[in-house]
Amino acid sequence: MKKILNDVYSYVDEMLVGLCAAHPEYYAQVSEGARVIKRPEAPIAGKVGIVTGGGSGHLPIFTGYVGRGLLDATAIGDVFASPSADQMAEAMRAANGGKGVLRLYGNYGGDVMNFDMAGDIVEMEDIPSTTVVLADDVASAKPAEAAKRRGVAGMVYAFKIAGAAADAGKDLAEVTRIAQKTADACRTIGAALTSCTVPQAGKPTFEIGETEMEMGMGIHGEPGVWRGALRKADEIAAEMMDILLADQPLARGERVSPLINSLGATPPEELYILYRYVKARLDDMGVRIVMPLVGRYATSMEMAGVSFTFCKLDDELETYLKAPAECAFWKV
Amino acid sequence: MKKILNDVYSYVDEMLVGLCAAHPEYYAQVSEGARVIKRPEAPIAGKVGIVTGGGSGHLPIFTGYVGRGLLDATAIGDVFASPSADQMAEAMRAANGGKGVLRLYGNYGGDVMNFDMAGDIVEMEDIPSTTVVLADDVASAKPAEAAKRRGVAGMVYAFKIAGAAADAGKDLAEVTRIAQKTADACRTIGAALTSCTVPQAGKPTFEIGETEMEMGMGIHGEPGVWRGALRKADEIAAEMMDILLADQPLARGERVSPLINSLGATPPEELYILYRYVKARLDDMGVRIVMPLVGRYATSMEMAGVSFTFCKLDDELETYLKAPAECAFWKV
Amino acid sequence: MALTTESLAVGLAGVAARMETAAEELNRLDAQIGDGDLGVTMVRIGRGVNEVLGDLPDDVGMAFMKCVQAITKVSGSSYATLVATALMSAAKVCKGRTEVPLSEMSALLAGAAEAMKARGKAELGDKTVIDAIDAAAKAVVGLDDGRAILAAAGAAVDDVIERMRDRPNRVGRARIWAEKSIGLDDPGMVAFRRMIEGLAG
Amino acid sequence: MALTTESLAVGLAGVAARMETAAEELNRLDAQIGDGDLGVTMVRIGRGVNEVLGDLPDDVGMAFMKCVQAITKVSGSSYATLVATALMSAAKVCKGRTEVPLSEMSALLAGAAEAMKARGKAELGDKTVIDAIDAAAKAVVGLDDGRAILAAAGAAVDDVIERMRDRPNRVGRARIWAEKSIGLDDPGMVAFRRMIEGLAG
Ligand SMILES: Nc1ncnc2c1ncn2[C@@H]1O[C@H](COP(=O)(O)OP(=O)(O)O)[C@@H](O)[C@H]1O
Ligand SMILES: Nc1ncnc2c1ncn2[C@@H]1O[C@H](COP(=O)(O)OP(=O)(O)O)[C@@H](O)[C@H]1O
Ligand SMILES: [Mg+2]
Ligand SMILES: [Mg+2]
Ligand SMILES: [Mg+2]
Ligand SMILES: [Mg+2]
Repeated sequence: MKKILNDVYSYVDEMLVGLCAAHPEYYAQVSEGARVIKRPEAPIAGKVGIVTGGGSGHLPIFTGYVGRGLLDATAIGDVFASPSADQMAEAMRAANGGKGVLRLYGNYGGDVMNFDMAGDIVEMEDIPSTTVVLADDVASAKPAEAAKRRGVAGMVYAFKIAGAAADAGKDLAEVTRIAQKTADACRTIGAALTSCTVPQAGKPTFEIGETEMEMGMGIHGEPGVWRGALRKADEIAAEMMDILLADQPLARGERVSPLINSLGATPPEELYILYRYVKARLDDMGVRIVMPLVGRYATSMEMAGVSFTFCKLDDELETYLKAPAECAFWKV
Repeated sequence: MKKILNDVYSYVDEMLVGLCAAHPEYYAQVSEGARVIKRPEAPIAGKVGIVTGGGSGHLPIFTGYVGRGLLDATAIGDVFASPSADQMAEAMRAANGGKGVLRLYGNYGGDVMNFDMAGDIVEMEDIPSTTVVLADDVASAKPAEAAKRRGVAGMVYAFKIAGAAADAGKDLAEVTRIAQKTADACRTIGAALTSCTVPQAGKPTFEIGETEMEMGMGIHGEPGVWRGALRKADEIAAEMMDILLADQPLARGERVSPLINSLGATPPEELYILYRYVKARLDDMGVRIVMPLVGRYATSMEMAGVSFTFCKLDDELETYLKAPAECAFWKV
Repeated sequence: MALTTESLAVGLAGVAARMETAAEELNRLDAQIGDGDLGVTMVRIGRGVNEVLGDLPDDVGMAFMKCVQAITKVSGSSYATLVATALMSAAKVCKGRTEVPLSEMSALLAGAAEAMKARGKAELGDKTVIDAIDAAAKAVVGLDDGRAILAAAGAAVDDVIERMRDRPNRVGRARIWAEKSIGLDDPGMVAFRRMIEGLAG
Repeated sequence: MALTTESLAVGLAGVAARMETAAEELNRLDAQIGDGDLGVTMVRIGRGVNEVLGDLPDDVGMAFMKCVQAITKVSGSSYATLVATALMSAAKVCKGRTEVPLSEMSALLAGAAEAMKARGKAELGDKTVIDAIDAAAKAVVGLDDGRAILAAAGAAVDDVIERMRDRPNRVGRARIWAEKSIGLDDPGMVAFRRMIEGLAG
């Protein structure tokens, strides 16, 4: 296993210690070893709190997006494993500034069960809370079963836009509405070229041939739509765009923010080659591009591959997307 | 070759098209296909221009650091290959706002020859220029031959600090002095876990065993200090710090900005595990940490591995390091 | 016969012990269609609960609640959360009582199954632990003797594992390996079977 | 005999043609101790220069300068920049003249070697193209016939390649493979030899 670590069991804890040590202005541990990270100034009185959570191994997702105009707290599990309901309840307490808390996270069975459980726990403490679950991975279920889809890089838009709405002083119902609207506006498709390695597993999550790629693969190696020979950049981009547009058409005059995301090892050079295609085609379609994002926004450690997310915007979402925000991984 | 591209010969050009399309507020092509990128507002009258250049495949280095408070223009070669003197001269013209131009780049034979040649060319056009070459890779030559060392991630500090000095209105001699002082204050050591693949080569630059690492390896795969079994994170960090401190001691009360840099595939999780060690040890030594940088600042495409850079600071360098700056990859 | 905090503690200690020996089997089953951590999860649950057993309140409902807390603390695995959910539903029913007649066991199990369905958004027939609990609930209707209850529940679970084997898993991580899961035992159902063995001591 | 723009153009066309056939050999030699692109570089130089040959000014110095520009445009390889540097030094000497006696060839070569030393921060004996040019400069002292110059230069270069073979490369990319380079011909010296062959037609 080619990973830089001391001990597979301390991977997450040591990572969080380093993260908070490097960026104390953004991240603070709620208590040592709790794996709950909050903004140092949280809870912020009078502001709706936003929490997320999920498995480690996806930086900047989840913890990275704790920051001004973004999230208030997060609960972190082992690599690719849900944090416990207990941690999530703790994150909600840390985020609650008296106006309630939005739970905003990706649609994975374990995470959903635990966040619901956490909601039950803090309800007893009179913390009102709501839930918005991202289910943007179009490859993970047919449109008819869209609610079963997994949540992937669309989270980045939901964090940003909901975070801006909370920052603007909106109440819990309103922040929740806007978060849900963002979640509904996001579609993502991924393609993997190589596997990553979960430290505790010690070997690659899946095998894939030297010249193969897998279209539609999930960020933990969940099976995709097809596996076959590695294609040219423009062919890959074309197919990914076709899939996204089939699920959520974009008409002339509409606007979209595209996120061309590296799953980890794929370098920015190659993301820009892909973006070149995406931009030309959207221009051709007469679709207006707003704040294109190209980089590593939602990853699977050292996995090579990319995902495309299209977040369809209207005036409201565009305003919140462009509002100032700040964390160690992203400044707007 | 597991790379996302259309054609190995158009890799660089398509990358630059995508980069400029994604971030037109930061990057503009001087002319189509010229592989010379400048700030859209360059040349900036009355400001000293700063240019850099070198091979592609190191984003954010080189082109990424074109931006306010950073660089004015850059000349880009094929992956890992020097741009031509002609491109460099073009970059210097694009950067010259009438106060002369600093050439600030890494110590590689081809780059040095070409930048010197470019200096000869623009001298005929009455553009005054100076040179500062980064030679921060301590593994590439003994202290006695320090001038022969290669330039690696220390460039990030030189770009930032010299860029701030130029932004502050300093003249060419002064910007040059400050850039040289920064170059002298930087020491870097790298360690590689896997190779990257140069598109035109089509296969990994070097072979390395499934459980091996190489200490001191250069960013193009130049041989290092030792090759052996992959060590634990803290052991790697300790050795890298030992090497840096032997070359440039840090006494109690002195200050340093440490850069824990991924060469590409190594995820931020693992950088933070390393930073945890670095921070604890510097704290222990009574050395003050200023603006620690953890992330992908100077890469070799999909190479797995890390580099540590220590930039020793005084009041002057610290002020410029913390001054505002902005490019698509980094905002201060 | 009645359930008291004391008998609950004895039973749960037995479960914790059985989990240590069952861990390998459960990891192996989970690895075939999931992430292979179910044994680890069960050991964590067992050890977590073990830590609070010496210190349970007499109120059976509160005793259940304490176990819920212990479990949500040590694991975020689906199964741990489902077990915690089941115990929470029992806690609500038993709250304020120091003795709960074993004749209520069927209703407790049925209530747990309902809570788990809601939590996991699963249905009967999806080949999950819920099918096993539902079968147990039905098998112990009218029984009020501990041994008899465990025997009937165990047999019912064996039977439903058998009946479900050739069907696909429809929820949880195993859903994406639905075809592959045909012919394999659901790890969560087997874990419940081992818990019953643990209760039987 | 004298060097004119016309004879220069004929000679360079011959060099360009020879580079097309030498490319593979030069790539192979460079791959052993460098990045394997020297053949590609020489082809680029040849084609770049070819494009301006039809359009050279009569001033021999200016003609050299035009070639310099053509070369710095097409390649940033070390060798291209060294060749451009050499031609630039010749340009300075020949500027303002339409005829340059071939008896100056030794001085032109020696001047080029000096300029390249400065550009590449290399010394004689570092096993680079500079050793070859220096040897050629010395071999053609006093000669003023084109054929004789090419023959003497070619022999001298063959000889220096031979003599240097068992020494290590000390500058450029090959420096890091110094040990490995012992026993191998320096690709830049061989490229210069092939250029002489091209000039000879
Ligand atoms: N949504 C669900 N509803 C009911 N039971 C479930 C659900 N998800 C998982 N299970 C049960 O839990 C078992 C797997 O538990 P566990 O290994 O903890 O899951 P994971 O590791 O995926 O979090 C399954 O065999 C199944 O019986
Ligand atoms: N600094 C230098 N000084 C003199 N000659 C050099 C220098 N560097 C390279 N060379 C010559 O150039 C040849 C390699 O050229 P080239 O393949 O273009 O280099 P690179 O690909 O590393 O830029 C060497 O064989 C040597 O003769
Ligand atoms: Mg599992
Ligand atoms: Mg699990
Ligand atoms: Mg070469
Ligand atoms: Mg080269």
